[in-house]
Amino acid sequence: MSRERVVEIYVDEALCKGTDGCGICMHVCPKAVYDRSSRLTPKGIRPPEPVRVDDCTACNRCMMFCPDLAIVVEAKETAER
Amino acid sequence: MSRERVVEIYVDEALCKGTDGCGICMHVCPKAVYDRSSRLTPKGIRPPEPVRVDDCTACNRCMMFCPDLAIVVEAKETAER
Amino acid sequence: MKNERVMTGRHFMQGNTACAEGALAAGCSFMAGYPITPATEIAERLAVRLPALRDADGVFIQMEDEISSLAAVIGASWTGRKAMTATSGPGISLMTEHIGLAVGTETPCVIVNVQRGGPTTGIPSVELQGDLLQARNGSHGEYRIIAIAPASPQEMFDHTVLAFNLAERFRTPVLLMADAFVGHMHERVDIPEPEAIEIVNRRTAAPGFDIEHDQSFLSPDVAPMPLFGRGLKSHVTSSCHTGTGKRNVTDASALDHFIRNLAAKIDNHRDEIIRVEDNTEGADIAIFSCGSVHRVALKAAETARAAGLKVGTFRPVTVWPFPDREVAELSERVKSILVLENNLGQLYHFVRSAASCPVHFLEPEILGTLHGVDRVVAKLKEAAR
Amino acid sequence: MKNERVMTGRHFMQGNTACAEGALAAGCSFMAGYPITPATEIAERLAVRLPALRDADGVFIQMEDEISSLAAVIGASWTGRKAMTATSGPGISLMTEHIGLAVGTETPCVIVNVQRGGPTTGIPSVELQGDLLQARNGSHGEYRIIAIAPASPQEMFDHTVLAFNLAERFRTPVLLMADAFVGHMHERVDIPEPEAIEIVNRRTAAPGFDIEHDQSFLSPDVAPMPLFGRGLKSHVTSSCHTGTGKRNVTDASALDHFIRNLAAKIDNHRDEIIRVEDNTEGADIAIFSCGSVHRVALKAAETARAAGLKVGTFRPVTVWPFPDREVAELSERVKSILVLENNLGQLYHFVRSAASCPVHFLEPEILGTLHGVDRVVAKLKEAAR
Amino acid sequence: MSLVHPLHKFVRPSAVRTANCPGCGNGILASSILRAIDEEGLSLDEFVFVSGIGCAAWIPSPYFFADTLHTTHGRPIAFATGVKLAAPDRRVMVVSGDGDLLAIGGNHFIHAARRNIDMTVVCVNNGIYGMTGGQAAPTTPQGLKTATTPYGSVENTFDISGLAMAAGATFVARWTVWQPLQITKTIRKALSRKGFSLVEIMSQCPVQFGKKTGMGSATKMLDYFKEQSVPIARAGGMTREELEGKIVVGELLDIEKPVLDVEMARLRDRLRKEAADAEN
Amino acid sequence: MSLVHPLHKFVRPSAVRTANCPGCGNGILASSILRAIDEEGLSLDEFVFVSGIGCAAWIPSPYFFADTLHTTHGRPIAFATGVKLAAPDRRVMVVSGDGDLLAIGGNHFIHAARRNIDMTVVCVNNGIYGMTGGQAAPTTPQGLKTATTPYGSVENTFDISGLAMAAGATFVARWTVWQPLQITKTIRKALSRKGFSLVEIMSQCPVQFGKKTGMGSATKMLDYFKEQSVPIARAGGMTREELEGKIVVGELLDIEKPVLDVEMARLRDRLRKEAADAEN
Amino acid sequence: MPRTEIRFAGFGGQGVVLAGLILGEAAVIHDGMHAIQTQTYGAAARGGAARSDVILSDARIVYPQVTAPDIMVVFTLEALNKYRAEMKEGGLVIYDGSLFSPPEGLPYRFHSCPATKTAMDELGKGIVANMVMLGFLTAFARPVSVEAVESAIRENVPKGTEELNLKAFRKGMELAG
Amino acid sequence: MPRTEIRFAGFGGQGVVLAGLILGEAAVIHDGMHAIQTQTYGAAARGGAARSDVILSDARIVYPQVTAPDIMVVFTLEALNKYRAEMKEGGLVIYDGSLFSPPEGLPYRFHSCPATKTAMDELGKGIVANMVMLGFLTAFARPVSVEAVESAIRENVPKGTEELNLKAFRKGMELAG
Ligand SMILES: Cc1ncc(C[n+]2csc(CCOP(=O)(O)OP(=O)(O)O)c2C)c(N)n1
Ligand SMILES: Cc1ncc(C[n+]2csc(CCOP(=O)(O)OP(=O)(O)O)c2C)c(N)n1
Ligand code: SF4
Ligand code: SF4
Ligand code: SF4
Ligand code: SF4
Ligand code: SF4
Ligand code: SF4
Ligand SMILES: [Mg+2]
Ligand SMILES: [Mg+2]
Repeated sequence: MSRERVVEIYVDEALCKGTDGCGICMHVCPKAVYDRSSRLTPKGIRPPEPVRVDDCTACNRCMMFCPDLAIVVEAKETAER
Repeated sequence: MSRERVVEIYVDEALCKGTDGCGICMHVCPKAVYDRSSRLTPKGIRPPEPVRVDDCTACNRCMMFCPDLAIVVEAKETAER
Repeated sequence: MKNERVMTGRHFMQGNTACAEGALAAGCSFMAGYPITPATEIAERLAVRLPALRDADGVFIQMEDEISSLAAVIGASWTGRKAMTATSGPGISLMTEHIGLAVGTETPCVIVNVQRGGPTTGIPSVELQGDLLQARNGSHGEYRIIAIAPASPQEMFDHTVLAFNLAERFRTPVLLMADAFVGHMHERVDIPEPEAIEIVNRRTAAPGFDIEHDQSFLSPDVAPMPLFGRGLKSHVTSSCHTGTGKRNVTDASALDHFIRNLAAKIDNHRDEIIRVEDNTEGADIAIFSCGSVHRVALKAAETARAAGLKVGTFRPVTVWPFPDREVAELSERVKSILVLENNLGQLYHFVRSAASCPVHFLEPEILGTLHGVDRVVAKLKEAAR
Repeated sequence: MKNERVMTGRHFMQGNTACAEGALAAGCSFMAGYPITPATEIAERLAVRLPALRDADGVFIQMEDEISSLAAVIGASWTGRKAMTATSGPGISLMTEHIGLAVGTETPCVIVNVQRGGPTTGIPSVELQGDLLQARNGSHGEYRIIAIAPASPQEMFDHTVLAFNLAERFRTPVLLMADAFVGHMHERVDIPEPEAIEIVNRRTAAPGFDIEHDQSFLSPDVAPMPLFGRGLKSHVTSSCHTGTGKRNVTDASALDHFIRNLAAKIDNHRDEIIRVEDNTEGADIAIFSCGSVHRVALKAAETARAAGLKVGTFRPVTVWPFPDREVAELSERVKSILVLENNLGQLYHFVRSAASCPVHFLEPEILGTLHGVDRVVAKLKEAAR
Repeated sequence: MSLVHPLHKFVRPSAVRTANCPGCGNGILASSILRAIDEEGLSLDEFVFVSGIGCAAWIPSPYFFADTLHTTHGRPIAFATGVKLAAPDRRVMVVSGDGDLLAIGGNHFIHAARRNIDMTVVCVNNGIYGMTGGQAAPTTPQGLKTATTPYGSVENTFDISGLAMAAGATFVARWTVWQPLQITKTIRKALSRKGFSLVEIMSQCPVQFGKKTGMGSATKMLDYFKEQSVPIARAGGMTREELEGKIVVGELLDIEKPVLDVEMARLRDRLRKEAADAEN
Repeated sequence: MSLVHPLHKFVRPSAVRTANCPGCGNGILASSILRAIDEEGLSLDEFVFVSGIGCAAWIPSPYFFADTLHTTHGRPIAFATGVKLAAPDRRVMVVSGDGDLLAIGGNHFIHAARRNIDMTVVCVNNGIYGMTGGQAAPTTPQGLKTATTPYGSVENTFDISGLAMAAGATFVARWTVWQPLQITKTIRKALSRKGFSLVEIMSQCPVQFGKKTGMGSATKMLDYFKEQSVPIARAGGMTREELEGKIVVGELLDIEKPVLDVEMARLRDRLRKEAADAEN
Repeated sequence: MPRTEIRFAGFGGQGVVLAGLILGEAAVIHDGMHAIQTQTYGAAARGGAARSDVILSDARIVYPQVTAPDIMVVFTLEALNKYRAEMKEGGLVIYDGSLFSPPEGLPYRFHSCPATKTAMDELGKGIVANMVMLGFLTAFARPVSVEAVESAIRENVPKGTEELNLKAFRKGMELAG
Repeated sequence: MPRTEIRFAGFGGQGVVLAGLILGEAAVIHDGMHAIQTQTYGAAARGGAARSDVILSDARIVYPQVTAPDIMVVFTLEALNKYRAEMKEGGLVIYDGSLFSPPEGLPYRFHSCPATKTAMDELGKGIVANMVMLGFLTAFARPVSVEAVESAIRENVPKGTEELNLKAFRKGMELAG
């Protein structure tokens, strides 16, 4: 019976301090899942944008390294489609 | 030409803190040169009394150990009598 | 015997020992201190008594210095302990930063200062009332303090109990301003039965208290103390904070709120805090004095009255907050006030500030000793002219 | 440029920087300090300037804390250096023990307190005149201090020079009581030519001085300082000592002599030390204020005068020793005095103590900010009624 | 959809947004500590967190939703000593900076280690005074330009862990924030030890340290930690020259000694027994 | 006839009678120090002696006929740091007690060692607070009854010399007053070294320590030092158990590191040169 | 010039403090006027709000605090909202129109300067937006001379960035038309 | 008993402090009186001068310092000379006649108690000379009851030395005749 993994990445932009000053998530991701957003949030920062979620292995590095608990990665195993 | 050593021992009783509380000189002298005096000085202490100066080898231990610089030992070589 | 909290009975006791016994009677179970003449006997007594207490896990610790002593006391107080330290001038100078912290975090504790001769190292075993102004504002910033000046070993006991009670009632550090004379002298001390000793305990936040929203700081009416260890998730900070303990280090308005409410807590209750001994009925001249010097005042007044002068005595038992209204009122009744202090004039300025009548000052002939009675009487005669 | 002692010329300078430049101009070649907001820029400036000085072996050291900073400054002063430290309230609280030591050992030095909002950690970057009473008696014991309160970056320069001069003249620590506002603001600062800056240097004991018999301490007329390194065999002690520096830790009479002479050194020269700015000619009401708040007073007086009130200003430049006679004399001339302070009333008590007229007090609407001019004028109008 | 971070349950609701600068290493440490507590299955209610003044001191205060005591600069260990001796059933953790614990607070550090007070001290070594704007710390590398060493620091530095060992600590470890999992593991171990545990954590301060050194960004500094870290096991086999500039990481000491609160309790018991015996 | 003690030339005329109790070991140390200076052919005028508060602090002040600075309790090293940096041509010697230098003053001790300030620190380890009447010091042996440990001390103690080494000292030695000649030799060596030298001297306090321990008299305590002293060379070959309770004496460390006043002078020279170059 | 109060406000990192300092220095050192600059401390380094107040005057300045700004240079809407109540009625507000638009109906004279966009797009460095604003302010309101500001810029920006900053300043002047 | 001031004076180590304390404790605890004891601190442990002052009274004692001793118990000539000026005229001086003789012609009532000699010769311990003096004082002047002093001695001397001290005390009483 084969299963598929669905990874969900949530970036809390109210907590994120911005990829300009921080960007640690982008730096530690082995799969280059994130890009720097071109948007400026109301807090005046540019958050990471998980643009290649499909490449994500749910290794949790970004989540563990984010200094502001701004990232949550959740991998769900779903039944075969 | 033979010479004789004359040892002189001076105890400054104004500096000595007394053989009752201290007595280090008596304790360290390898030749037991000192006795505790039976006199009470004006400072209210009983100084050491160098009663066996003839036994003194001028080893200087008493002088070096006296915590109050109260003892001076001087050995003079005199010409043969 | 030494296992009981209260050593009920008649004693011939040193002032410092009486202070330690007073602390125990008040419920103190934690002392952190550092040796210093002429206060060390307080620590030495508590080092014997605290670990041996039958009914409490008494802790005595000699810390590495006075800074850490008061720090440890404050830490202990937040776990719910009645805690104290005792030192002399040099130690208080080192404690000033943490006295401010105790005020700012509203931490009840008692700090005994057995005053000695200074400035600086000075003479450890000679008494002086040199630290009264330091008591008021030795720490930086705008704040209020409570300070009590005992005059005998009996009062070293009684006032230590009082100090703990005021500390607990108002969630604030209280200074006991003894001096080398009172600390070192032996005198008769009567220790009452435990039940006869009034004990005040702090109001605390009960489990269920909502730390994020309920007021735990900065209430002029004394907020309940959110003790550690009750699952309250208390947030205690020396930084400027709000009534719920939240840090705010940017807004002057937060600072304003912080300072004013801490002050109001004491100011609004000044009548409850301030204790004076006023024996000036019918007097033309009032002698104002505190602590050991007050015993001079009593004797001098007696002598002067015998010589026909209308002299009374006025004693601030609590030297801080200063009994300004009481002094103002006094100054309306008497023709002049003579301030006696074992210093060059410290409370004197506050008496003058409060009084509307002429105020004189007399220090002892030799600072560091009690005034001679004759000297005081001569001054009273002069003032009476 | 940065190698010269005096940076003659016109500058747009931060108050703290101006303070550092003033120190250099006064001849300071040693600073020991510890970072703290809002005073750190003084150290940072001297860290740049001192090692680079062309004509002196400048020393800047960041010590492990404030206690050791002042200790190092005092040690340096005994080698003949003009030395200083700078901090804010929490640092002063830690320095109080050594402030007393500097007083007691008659060690010239300058201690800058850039006051911030407290008690305790409070708010680092908000100004408050919270430490004025602490300045007078933050250390234990009976002693005198000199303290100056600048109101602008220009005065941060000028008064730092003055502070060093008074320290040297009277062999005593001098406190510069700035605040976060004056320390952090930038304003025009004109630094004169070196020759135009008055410099006072301490009187020292020359080689040949008989340390065992000649007076090197406790002279009300300031004994020559027996500096280290001249073969004088100086004996400096924080314990109570005699005029030749000999320790005496047993006799109250020695303590009496110690305290009284240290006090007399300042008291007897109060006229030489005290500086006030009195602009109360023809005034009915005098505004009393110091430091940054004095700028409010000036503006408020101007505004009130424009509104027809007879208002003048009185400013203690030297807040300690307190200008008691000047205030007394002022109080004979005016109908009332309004004290403005950025606190809940500290100098106020000393004004009331000295004055014979009614004395009012007004703090800013929000502590930690300057009084609004309107608020002051309203109070003046009320006082005028 | 918004997911909830599993550690947010440990964060004070009114303080979820950290007060740190962007990219500050302290946040990595904060979550590593919370993760350790989570993995140990402990409740934050068992703890009292004590800190001094500085950026690192803000790690627990107000961030951790627990009893927190934010004290004066340099003195948290002294306060924590009072807390522990007064309430021995509390787990006491101190989190503070290198300036706080080792510059102004060095004395309390060595004395608590000597007394073997049962507490976990997490010392953030960022080589600088972050909060006051980038002045030198006793850990600032020689030659480094800071606000108070504008020509480069000329002072020798402390080996924080070494000092703790010499003073009497019983558990000592060092990691960098490049090793969050190891931090978590080490803190779990520290929590399981009675006695004075020091956990030294090298953390990046991109805003003050980074700017002044030119090392710049948070990510560059993380790379630096990665490159310079040498596990203790490997360090043993390296020469002094090879170790120059390296950061030796790992658990450096794990021994047992009498613990003060335990000894005090024992004394109380002894005295009570003696008193009871005397009465009989 | 009255002979003059050769060291009395070094003693302040108004203070020839020491203020020590009878039999206090501090007097032996005092003369050992003076003898070292005499033997090195130095003048007392080259020195500034700095001390804190305590009996040991009275060794130089006022006894030594030299520039002496008697400061506050615990802070002499901080004062001495100021003296040395302000006047690098002075020889700076600190003489003070174990309580003074290691209890309240521990922070200045480790920081001066770290900075490698050029001074000789003579620390009198008498295991007690003498001056205030026999309270526990951080060196008070476990189990000992003192005025503040009436049931016996339950704290671990400092290894003063070990702490100095960990903090960064470059010359470290330990002796007891039973070895006055070795003290003299070691102090001569310390004087010849630039940098932070710690000389730890175990000394008897018969009046406070002696009374409280029941070890009693000065002479008994000297005997104890004699019996317990183990030269460092020999200690290497002994087991931990054999060393239990022993006093390892000798010179424990003698290395070189940058010295702060020298580095500061170097910096000044560099800046002057740069400025001169810039002008040309 | 009579007493003029100018407030720069925005986020930390937007260079509001430096803009104020340069303006003050230009006035004092190069134009021989009096000036005071004050600012908020603390949160700015962490990306919080930042404010820099400048008072200019030909005469000595007595009251040192800005109470009702004549001019406000705002980099964020937040800043505008926070401080607008204190503005002098009819005062001049220069705002970064590339970041936000001010609410309608306020009693001030609004002028947009698209500083951030200009800095990013035309100068390649968002960080010099503050110089663009300063240029706009200088050209528009002439609180001090252009030469004075240019000299002050040269002396106060990091070595090597002088030309970039001057270019930004001049761009701002151009934008003021 | 009306206010009575008693001063003990001598060298450190002669036990003057303990003598004063025992007297005070006897008065307060066992005789129900009021008492104050004060003393000099500092040099005593180092063999310097020592002084112990006791004030006894049936009523509460207000002024707590001895100003003019009614009785002085002196162990050294030095102490006598130091304090005699303060004595009340006609006051009682008990001195250790085995150590010194007082100068002639002073306006006090002198009584010799050869305490040190008695202690050494008859009790073998010089250290209990203070108890001999206390016995003499008690027998001669009856400031407090004998039973009170004996109880106080028992409670205040080191364990195991009670009998020796009591013996010395009684010897002193005998010497008073
Ligand atoms: C007594 C005192 N001195 C100085 C300060 C100022 N101060 C606050 S934090 C700090 C240094 C912080 O450095 P560190 O402990 O290394 O923490 P970091 O910010 O680097 O994490 C200083 C000096 C203070 N608050 N109190
Ligand atoms: C700030 C301060 N705290 C306490 C004291 C009291 N005090 C004086 S000496 C001393 C301890 C001395 O012990 P140590 O340094 O070991 O010297 P020793 O007398 O044993 O030689 C203390 C606690 C003081 N003078 N100042
Ligand atoms: S979980 Fe791993 S792979 Fe996925 S985004 Fe995060 S770091 Fe990249
Ligand atoms: S690591 Fe966290 S704070 Fe940093 S940029 Fe990524 S999401 Fe934002
Ligand atoms: S010199 Fe030596 S032998 Fe002579 S008395 Fe002294 S110790 Fe004894
Ligand atoms: S060693 Fe010195 S002080 Fe001691 S008894 Fe002998 S002579 Fe006296
Ligand atoms: S200043 Fe440094 S240590 Fe402090 S929060 Fe910012 S990056 Fe972190
Ligand atoms: S108390 Fe101890 S250390 Fe002090 S002088 Fe007396 S014997 Fe020496
Ligand atoms: Mg740091
Ligand atoms: Mg000692």
